[in-house]
Amino acid sequence: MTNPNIDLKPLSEFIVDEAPERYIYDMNSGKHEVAIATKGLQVRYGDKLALSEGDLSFERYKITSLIGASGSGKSTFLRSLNRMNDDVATVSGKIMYRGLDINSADIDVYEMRRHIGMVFQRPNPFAKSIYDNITFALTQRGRYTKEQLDEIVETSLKQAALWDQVKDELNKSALALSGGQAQRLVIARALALKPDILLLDEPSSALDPISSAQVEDTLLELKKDYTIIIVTHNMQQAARISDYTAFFHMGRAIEYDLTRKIFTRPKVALTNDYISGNFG
Amino acid sequence: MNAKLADKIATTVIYVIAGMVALVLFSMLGFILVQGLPHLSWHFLTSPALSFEAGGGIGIQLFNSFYLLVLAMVISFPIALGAAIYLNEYAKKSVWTNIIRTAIEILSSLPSVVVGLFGFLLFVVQFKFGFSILSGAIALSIFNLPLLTRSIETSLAQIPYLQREAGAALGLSRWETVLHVVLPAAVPSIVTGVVLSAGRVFGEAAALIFTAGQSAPALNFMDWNPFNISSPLSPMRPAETLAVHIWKINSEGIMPDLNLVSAGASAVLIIVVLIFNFSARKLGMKLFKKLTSS
Amino acid sequence: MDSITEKIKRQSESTRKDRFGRTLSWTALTFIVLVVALIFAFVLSRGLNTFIANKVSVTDFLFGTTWNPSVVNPKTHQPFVGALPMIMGSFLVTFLSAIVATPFAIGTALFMTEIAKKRGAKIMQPIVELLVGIPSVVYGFIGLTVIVPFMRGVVGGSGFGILSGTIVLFVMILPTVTSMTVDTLKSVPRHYRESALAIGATRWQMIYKVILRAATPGILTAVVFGMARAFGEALAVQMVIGNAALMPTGLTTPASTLTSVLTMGIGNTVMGSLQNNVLWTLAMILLLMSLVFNLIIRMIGSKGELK
Amino acid sequence: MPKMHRGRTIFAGILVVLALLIGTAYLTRDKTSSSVSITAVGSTALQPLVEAAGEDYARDNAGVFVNVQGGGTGTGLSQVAQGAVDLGNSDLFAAEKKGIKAQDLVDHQVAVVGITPILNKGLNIHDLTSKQLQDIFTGKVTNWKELNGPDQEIVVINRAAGSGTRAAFEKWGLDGAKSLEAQEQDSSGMVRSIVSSTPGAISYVAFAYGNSSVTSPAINGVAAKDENVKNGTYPIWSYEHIYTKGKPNQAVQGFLDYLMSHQVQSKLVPKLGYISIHDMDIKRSMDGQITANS
Repeated sequence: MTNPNIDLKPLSEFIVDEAPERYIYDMNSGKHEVAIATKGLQVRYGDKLALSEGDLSFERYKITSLIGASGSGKSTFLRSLNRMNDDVATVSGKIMYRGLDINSADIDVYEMRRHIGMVFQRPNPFAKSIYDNITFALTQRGRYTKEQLDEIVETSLKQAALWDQVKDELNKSALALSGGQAQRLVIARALALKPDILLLDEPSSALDPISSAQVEDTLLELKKDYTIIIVTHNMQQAARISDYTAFFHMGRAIEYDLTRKIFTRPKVALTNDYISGNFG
Repeated sequence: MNAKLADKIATTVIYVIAGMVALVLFSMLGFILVQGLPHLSWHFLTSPALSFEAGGGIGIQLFNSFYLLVLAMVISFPIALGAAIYLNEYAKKSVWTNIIRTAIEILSSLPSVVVGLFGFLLFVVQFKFGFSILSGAIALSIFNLPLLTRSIETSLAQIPYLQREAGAALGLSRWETVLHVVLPAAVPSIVTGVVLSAGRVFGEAAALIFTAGQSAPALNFMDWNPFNISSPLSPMRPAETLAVHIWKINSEGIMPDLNLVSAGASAVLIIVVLIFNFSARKLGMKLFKKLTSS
Repeated sequence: MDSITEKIKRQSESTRKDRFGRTLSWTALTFIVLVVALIFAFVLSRGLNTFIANKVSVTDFLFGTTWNPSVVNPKTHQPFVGALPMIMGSFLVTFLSAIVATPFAIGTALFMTEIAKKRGAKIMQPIVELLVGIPSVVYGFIGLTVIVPFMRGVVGGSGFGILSGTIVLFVMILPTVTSMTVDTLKSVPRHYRESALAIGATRWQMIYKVILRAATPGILTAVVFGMARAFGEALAVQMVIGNAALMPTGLTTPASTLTSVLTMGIGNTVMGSLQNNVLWTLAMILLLMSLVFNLIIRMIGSKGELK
Repeated sequence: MPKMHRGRTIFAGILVVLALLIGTAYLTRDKTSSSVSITAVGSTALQPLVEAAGEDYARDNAGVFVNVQGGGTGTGLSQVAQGAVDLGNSDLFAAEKKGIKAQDLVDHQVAVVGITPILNKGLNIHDLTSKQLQDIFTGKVTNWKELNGPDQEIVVINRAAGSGTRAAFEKWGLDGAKSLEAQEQDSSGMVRSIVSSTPGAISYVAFAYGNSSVTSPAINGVAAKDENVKNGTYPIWSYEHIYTKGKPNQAVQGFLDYLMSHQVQSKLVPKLGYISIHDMDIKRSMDGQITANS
């Protein structure tokens, strides 16, 4: 299952291109608490290199946006963070989380993903009731009383700002929800596991502006308790909600900085071009 | 105006073709039912067959057909399900998976008489199961496996990849996702596939002639202990099915009312397949509703 | 020590379950593969015996025109085992029935998907699916009671022959080919239709120039699939074709197919004798042909993907 | 209680109940019948007789179960020779069948079956000589007018190559000549209906299948009747054999004795259209030597 958005180019094309200058914000310089960081991360689909350079660190309880044109490697990068690419790609390099390299064979991928959750571009609720959508993953690996489950459902739906709309029809099929509601249910479903980090892959690109705004509000609300990394095509969105922004270009992270710096005074010319709409 | 004319002619032609096909198909069904229905009675459906006198029924054959069907499904469904899951969820695209798929499809287009003979030499003779329900059920399972595997795999493939991603993102293994998310969502179409393949199994004759045998000894319907040879449940007794019965009386029958029995049995066969088809649709839709909500 | 890092390093229940499930489903698949391999080995070992143990030459078998395994040819001191009459018979009924069935299947499928969607789904779809499930014994029964007397009345002779076989097979494969064609037509993207109609094409132009063209690989696959089914069909054809192992001279004279000779003869010959071995060789040819049909379907499929 | 575990408990419960049921079934199984099973396989022509006799025998002898299957003479002989079944039903002497080691097998002749040529009624021919029969089936004559019949092409319909009826007909009716390659049919019933509906058709069936829809011509002036077979004047007939491998065991011998008993030979055998072995005035060896029956 390759991501259709990724334009696959052979490695040679990247190398022929003269490596442009880069600027990567140094997390270690200040008093930042790093939630997750990558080192020498490279992703190949078959013999095609989709991500060649992406050493980034992400601060805890902050929102970081990943921006860039289609095929720039931002989605590939995001999906590699909780190893969703394992089945389709070869991922090399280190992903440091809580002092562990989670990109190694002795890590239990499934347990890791419970702490690094993910939400996708298209809402993908299970063909189950709203209630079961949220409790399903929990009951798979633990014993909960009915009361505990009820409470978790309520809290996570509230966190995702969906509780008021669905509290009377928790047993209804989740497939009947509108796109915006479904996406927030998916977020609630991820939150029910109480993850550390939440990865979002263009969570609002398939939604209308109102639903999109609701999702954004939800994310800002969640920042208190979660580290959020979000891929977005929408630069206003990135500017509105994120603390940090990383710009990807042709499989490389070109510039990574505080959001306000990126959007006001980018240090790399390419970033400027992209933000001002000159390409992409 | 030429294009318009062509459009009209083509539309008419398509209508005529569809009408003809519908006519052929309807008249075939009608023919079988008209021939056979008058002969159907409670007596015909429940009494044992008589080999050289008039007035025999198809009771035992009917029971045998259903019993064999159930056993064959019990054997083949879990295997087909497992194989379909592996092919659709775990197998990576490779030369080997291609070869396996081709092999399965070849098995499905193999004449069933070959499967029957294979079953005869291996189970009846080699394993000493004799002409028995057990041998027949295994042969039917072999006949059924490729069809069922294919149909289940198609059902699984119809469930969007997004659902599997969703499961994975929640820290569920592929197995858990398949078991609790993909399978329930695929159940309606799996059920439809199973019931349709049940229809095919029900009508299969060639694979059974040499395995379950062509005789239907009298059964004691008061004795449901599977360890007694005259019990209907005994897996070691020979069991002629309805389809085999039709084949047999058409080729070597000497009862005077042979044509009537054959027409009646054919009608019963068709009606059962009809019921399978309709219930497959109904059940599929009902299950879909039930599993997706509540 | 951090409890989360502990947990991540430990093997979780999900991993255990997944390993269990993977092994379980792998076992099931392996089982099927073993069965397939066993049947292949079984048919091949018996089928090749004709050439190895009985020393029949392959060309005599494939191109000989006299089939009479119990009689020894006084010239060659080999039995008459020319399988060409049956090979010809099988190919003739298969191709003829496919040629007849294809336009009907396409017409019906177009009716169901493009012309009268509602009626198609309500009436035709159930009938077509039902007919896929009708046992071949019943098809043979109808052929014997309706088609054979009809052919006898119209063209004379005994009524048994390739033509009767073709008609029975035509009815048998029609539902299969139709339902697969319907699937293909349905998978032609909507915007193809819309853009064709938007530029002012009539419905027929849209069907002919856009839909059928886009669906050609799929329709071909359906037809080849139907042919594979026709080739392997035994009981129904055997009941109407007349079963004379002679080179077909006309469409209304009795002929035979690989399957009909195989099913008729297998009980009357002794396991391990030449007469029995040649029948297994026929089964082997059936197996190889179904391999060929599958390869053709795959080739069409991969060509279609490239487009 | 979480859902998962409830499901698991129910599943385990069902398993336990099932195990208990099977256990009780095993303990309460019918132990009085030591359950001897006799399996007979082979000739489809002989199958109805053995089957009917087997059912009667099983009724009178509790615990004996006679399992009768068709499969054809070839299957019967090869299976009994391998020791896979107890009885091999055959239309032929084992030595006549290629590939069978006849010396291991013990022949039990249980009945005689007469074979008559059958003609389409429209031909209005009621008499044929052996010579004419031979000419027709070897293709020397192709039109009925050469035999003083109407101007009508001869349509020969054969039984399947290797079938017992065909072998007997060629041996005793055609004097050992092989019939020409022509249309073949597997079954007596079908042969008869084809002959009755096809102008100019000729074939042959066992006496039991001849009826008013076709003509049974006399051969050399001798009518195809039971008496003429018994007294040796009508030549086309064959023994129905049941073969055992070596000397049969007690149970099998019991059943064979029953088959030869007055009860079966005088009632069941004629009813099914065979001629009783006791009624034969003559004996015929495999190579045709006729002696008086003592």
